[in-house]
Amino acid sequence: MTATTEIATPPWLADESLVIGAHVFTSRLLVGTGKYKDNEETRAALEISGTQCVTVAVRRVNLDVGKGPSLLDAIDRSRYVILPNTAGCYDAASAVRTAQLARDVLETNLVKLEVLGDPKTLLPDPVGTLEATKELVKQGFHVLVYTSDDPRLGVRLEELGAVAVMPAGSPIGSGQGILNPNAIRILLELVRVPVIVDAGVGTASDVAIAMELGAAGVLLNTGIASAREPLRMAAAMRDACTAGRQAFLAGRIPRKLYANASSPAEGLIHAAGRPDPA
Amino acid sequence: MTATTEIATPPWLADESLVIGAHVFTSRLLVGTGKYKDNEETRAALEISGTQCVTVAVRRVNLDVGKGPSLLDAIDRSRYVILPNTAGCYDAASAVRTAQLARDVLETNLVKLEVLGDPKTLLPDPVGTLEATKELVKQGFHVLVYTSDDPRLGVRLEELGAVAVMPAGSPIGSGQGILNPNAIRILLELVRVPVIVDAGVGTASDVAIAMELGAAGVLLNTGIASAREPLRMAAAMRDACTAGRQAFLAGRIPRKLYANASSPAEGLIHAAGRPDPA
Amino acid sequence: MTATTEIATPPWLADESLVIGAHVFTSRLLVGTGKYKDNEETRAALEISGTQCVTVAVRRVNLDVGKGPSLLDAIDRSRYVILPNTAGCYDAASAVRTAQLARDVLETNLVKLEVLGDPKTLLPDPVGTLEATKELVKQGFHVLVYTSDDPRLGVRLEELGAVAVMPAGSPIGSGQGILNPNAIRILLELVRVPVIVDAGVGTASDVAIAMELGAAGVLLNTGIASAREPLRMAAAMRDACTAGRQAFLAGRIPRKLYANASSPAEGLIHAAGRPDPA
Amino acid sequence: MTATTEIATPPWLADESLVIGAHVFTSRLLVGTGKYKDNEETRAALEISGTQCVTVAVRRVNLDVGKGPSLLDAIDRSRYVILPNTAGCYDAASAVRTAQLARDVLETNLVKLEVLGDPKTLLPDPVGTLEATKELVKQGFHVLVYTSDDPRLGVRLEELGAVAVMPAGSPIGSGQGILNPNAIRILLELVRVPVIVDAGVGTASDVAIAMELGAAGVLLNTGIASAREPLRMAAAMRDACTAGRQAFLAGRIPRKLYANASSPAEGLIHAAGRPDPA
Amino acid sequence: MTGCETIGIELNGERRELARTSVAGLVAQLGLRPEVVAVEVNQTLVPRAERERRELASGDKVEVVTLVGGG
Amino acid sequence: MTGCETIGIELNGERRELARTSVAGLVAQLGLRPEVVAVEVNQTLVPRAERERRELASGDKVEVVTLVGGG
Amino acid sequence: MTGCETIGIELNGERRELARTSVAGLVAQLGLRPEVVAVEVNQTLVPRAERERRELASGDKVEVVTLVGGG
Amino acid sequence: MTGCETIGIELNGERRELARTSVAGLVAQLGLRPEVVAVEVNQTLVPRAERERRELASGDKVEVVTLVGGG
Repeated sequence: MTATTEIATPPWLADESLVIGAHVFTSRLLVGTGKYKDNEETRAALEISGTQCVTVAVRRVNLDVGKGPSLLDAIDRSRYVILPNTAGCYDAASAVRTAQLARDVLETNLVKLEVLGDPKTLLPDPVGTLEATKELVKQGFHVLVYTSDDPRLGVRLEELGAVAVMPAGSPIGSGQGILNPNAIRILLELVRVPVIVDAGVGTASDVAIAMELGAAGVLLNTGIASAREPLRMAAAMRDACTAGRQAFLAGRIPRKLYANASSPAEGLIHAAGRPDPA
Repeated sequence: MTATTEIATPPWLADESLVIGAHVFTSRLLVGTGKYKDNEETRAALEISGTQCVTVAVRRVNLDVGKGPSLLDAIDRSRYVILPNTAGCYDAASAVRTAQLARDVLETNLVKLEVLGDPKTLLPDPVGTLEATKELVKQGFHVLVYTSDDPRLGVRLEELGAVAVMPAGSPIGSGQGILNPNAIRILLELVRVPVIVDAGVGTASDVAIAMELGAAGVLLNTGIASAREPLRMAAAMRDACTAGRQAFLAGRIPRKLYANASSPAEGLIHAAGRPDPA
Repeated sequence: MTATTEIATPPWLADESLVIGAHVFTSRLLVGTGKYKDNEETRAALEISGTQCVTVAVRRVNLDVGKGPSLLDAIDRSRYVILPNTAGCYDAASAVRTAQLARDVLETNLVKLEVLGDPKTLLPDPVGTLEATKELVKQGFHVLVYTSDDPRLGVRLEELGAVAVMPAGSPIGSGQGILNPNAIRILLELVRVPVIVDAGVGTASDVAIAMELGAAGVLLNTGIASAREPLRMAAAMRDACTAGRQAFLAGRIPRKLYANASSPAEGLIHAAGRPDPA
Repeated sequence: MTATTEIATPPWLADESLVIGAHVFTSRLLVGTGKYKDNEETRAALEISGTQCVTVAVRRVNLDVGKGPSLLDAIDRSRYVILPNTAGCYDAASAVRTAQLARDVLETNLVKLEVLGDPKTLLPDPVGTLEATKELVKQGFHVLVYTSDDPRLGVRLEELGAVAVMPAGSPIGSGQGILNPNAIRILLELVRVPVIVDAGVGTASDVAIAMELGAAGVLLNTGIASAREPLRMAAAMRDACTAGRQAFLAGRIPRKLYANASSPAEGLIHAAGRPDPA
Repeated sequence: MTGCETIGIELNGERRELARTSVAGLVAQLGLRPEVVAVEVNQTLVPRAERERRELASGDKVEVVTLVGGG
Repeated sequence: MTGCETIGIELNGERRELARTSVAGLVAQLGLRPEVVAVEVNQTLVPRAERERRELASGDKVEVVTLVGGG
Repeated sequence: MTGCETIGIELNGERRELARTSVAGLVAQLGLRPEVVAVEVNQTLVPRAERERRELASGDKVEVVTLVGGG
Repeated sequence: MTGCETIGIELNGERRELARTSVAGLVAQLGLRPEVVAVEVNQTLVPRAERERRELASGDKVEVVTLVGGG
């Protein structure tokens, strides 16, 4: 695995890997598996996205069709780290039980914790999230915690032992991108664990913006799965993630009110009418 | 050439080429050559960016060092279309003379027309730009015209025969990105020739945003050349261009005020306390 | 008249008047007269808005009902300066003729020049606008010219003799406010005549933002006339105009990434647990 | 008091009052008392702002100069409701003690609760804030609670009995205005108690925007006290508050991509060249 | 007598037959308040002061306009 | 014989009658692939290793879950 | 006499020696206006009504606060 | 002989004295690579093909330009 912990070449793209718990990722894009047409589309989208970590939900077996193929058949576990989530839980207890069930199936300590406040906004409930984080950490889980972009709430979750803080750029599935870059920027200053922007990503530039802010990664699902062409969008998100990450590392030019010529100001031919401005 | 007019594979990334005059481009990134440390850095940045069209300026020969290597030595013309520009001209007459000089050296009809209003803002002068466009078209040039994001001004320039309209996203070298996406969107509705966003790009997401709006391409220089690590930024801009273009073609999800669950709402385990929200 | 050129009291609100040609205004809100339910609503809205300058359009007399009350009956000319406009003109010649007709009815040299590019976007046509400005100035009109937010186009119109430059914040009736504050800011640096933001204002904060940028005034119509409650919105726009103007003059605090305590950092009681942060 | 619970005239400006606990306010602007030059400037700014509720901090008596005039001498309590705050507290216990001390001096149950996370960002600590809210409500305080713009955190604070939720538009003293209008919009949908935007207001339009979103009020301090001309800015903030409130009630026009003529499309004079567009 | 002579003009885009008259006469015939309208004949303004003097002829294109609400 | 004794449980929210069996037996009866499901009885996980041992009793609330697409 | 007995307290974070007195006495000694201050002894509020009754003892941590400008 | 006759021109804004020659001759004298420069005399381009033919005269304003990095 250490072989992959450094992107080999070329030198000008050298980057460190994203490390979460025991896992080392060279791709900083985490992808969900919901809303796809079928397992085949899911499989193709994951592959094209270049992701190394995919999140899945826990639900009651459909007792009628439960015998059929499982989502797990579509996900090559030698290739992808599976990150079970507690999507749909509205209290800490349900989230903890859901995490335990997932661990029993997948034999992983990883969990993407979601404790939601209401089904309309799907925004995280801070109280239930704090409670569940504390309990899951006690039970030995590696908790990647979905939260709002409240910087001090992120600090509290890190203090409780979360291995990654996952602020929503905007509400789940809203496609509004990063509504408050300033909050993400401050959060990045305050916490040490990886900050992964989760939820709200609508299109490629949203991913690029998140990475340019310095996020350690981006997790998205609807943005790809509900695009008119999911596979094409999977490729777009992959490129946007590398573009944003590299731009962050490259050090962008500062913003100015105006003008900074990219051509030399000297050596202009003599103007017919007016003298050179230079 | 027609062989390259379609990106072969994979099918889900199929796209048409960018056609300007007689030239067919599979890369939609146009790159300037100013502000680099040396010819070697210029050469490397161009190569990494994946561009197929580079712009150069016309200046008086330095009579003392003029004997040395020329910028042209750094640009493989079998690989890049060279687009001379009239940067630094503040009236139509100087711009026309500059275009003629460039054509004589390069034996190309292409010209990126810039008629600037003042050296402080480097914003284009609409009157001089209209005048020079008319004259250059008459003289058989293929004019890619730098202009403001005024949509109706773009229409006028197209009417005068420009082969591409190049609105500034923000002032040259300001790094502010696309300040008025609405104007670009309307411009794209009103003109038929390629619209290439020129100037103002500061970082990767700016390029992605321009392409997501439907721009045919993006031209930039300072964003790469003045980044802390130009080569890394060249790669970032390349990926951002493909990411934005593919996202545009893929059809992004709509923006909503909130929430649209990416995990199923049914099949949740029975919550300890409260009933399922679903 | 000089009596009104200074707002008398209180001292901390002292401001100079807005002077356009021979006219001196203490209100910086200019209001249109279109889209109201009836003359009575028009009259009330104008009064509540506190405006001193109202714009009207020129149209063919309705030969059947033309005998009835005229809009002019609703506008007390001792109280409001009437600014006829050339709305609906798509070429310079029509705009010039329209201005002449208006001057004949109103015996005023003032005209708000609009030469539009197309009926869909109602964006100004820069070529026709330049042409008509030149001709109208020659004919002795005081031209307040509607234009895009292209700063150098504004400079050209000032050079042609316009007495005020009126950039659109966003397309007429779009209610998008000021889409490109940076362009307005640069325009304000480049021209000396009053810059009055015209078009696009949707709500009170849009007016405040325009004035905070340093605009000399704001002209609006749809924002009031098409609000659910026009009279209430007229009052809102009035207050927003004074608020924005006074904020501009008062000198706002700078923007910071974060925090600057408004309560003293010293003299805190000793914290139970941790030591004072200060 | 009921006399003042409705703004009498004029009818088109009718509005309900802001009610917090037992207090009824016709002004929706709450003002801080920090950073002023002296008591006289404080007194004048409060008066000009039109506020009816001012917030003050609790600090150790300066034993040397403590005999001098008190801030309370500058605040006419028959005119202003005094809202003591717990600014500077970094844990729930200190905040509770501070509230008790303030209540002993002022004989008021009102408290603006601030439990901060760190002295650099001055962002609220969600855990300490939840804890202190619960305790203060138990002790009979009317808690106006400073919090982040996390909508579900606001819901939790309301559940604990806060009489008002006061989200930060942006960090205290940052002057960045409302960084995430979407979050405020959702918060307004989720809570029933008054939502008062607290912190971050830099200039008049920020206040107008907050009120246009539907906020019940705005609390600010630095924006006025640190402006170049505090008294002028106090007037600007007052007008911006009424402007934004009235615009909210008046029902703004919708945003469109473009154009919606404010002058009639019919009755245009026959154009010289081209036919009427209409 | 010329009094009963009629002419055909285009008035605000519509053909009209009327007895020969001046611009001022036309405005009066139309029952319009002279101070709230302006008149153009063949795309040239006829200033208020000249309305009496200016006779209309067959084929004239006449525009009679007024001010309406607009922004 | 106890073999024919039946019990009533709540399975994923629905009442079911079945012959007394273990959790493992239930999963088998349901025709589910044991490696892709997890089982909870009365809101407590029954780890995979204990499914054989754990007998079901009347009134047990049983949840049988698997992994599905989600974000 | 108890009159000349002195005690050591911590007043707003600084050590002080003073003659034994009540909270009200301390406020008076400090020349403070009683209605604009609040007093805490050992992190517990001493309500205004109890300042007379409440005697200070050596080692007491006393906080005397007032209201200042803040936002 | 005309060979030794000299002329004064303005070259890229600076005065120069040189022996009468053609544009091509000037480029050669300057040691420039002909294929990377363009030449203008009195604000009019001298196309590459005409450099040989075009003789320079005293007072000519000559611009010799090349391509440089720009955006």
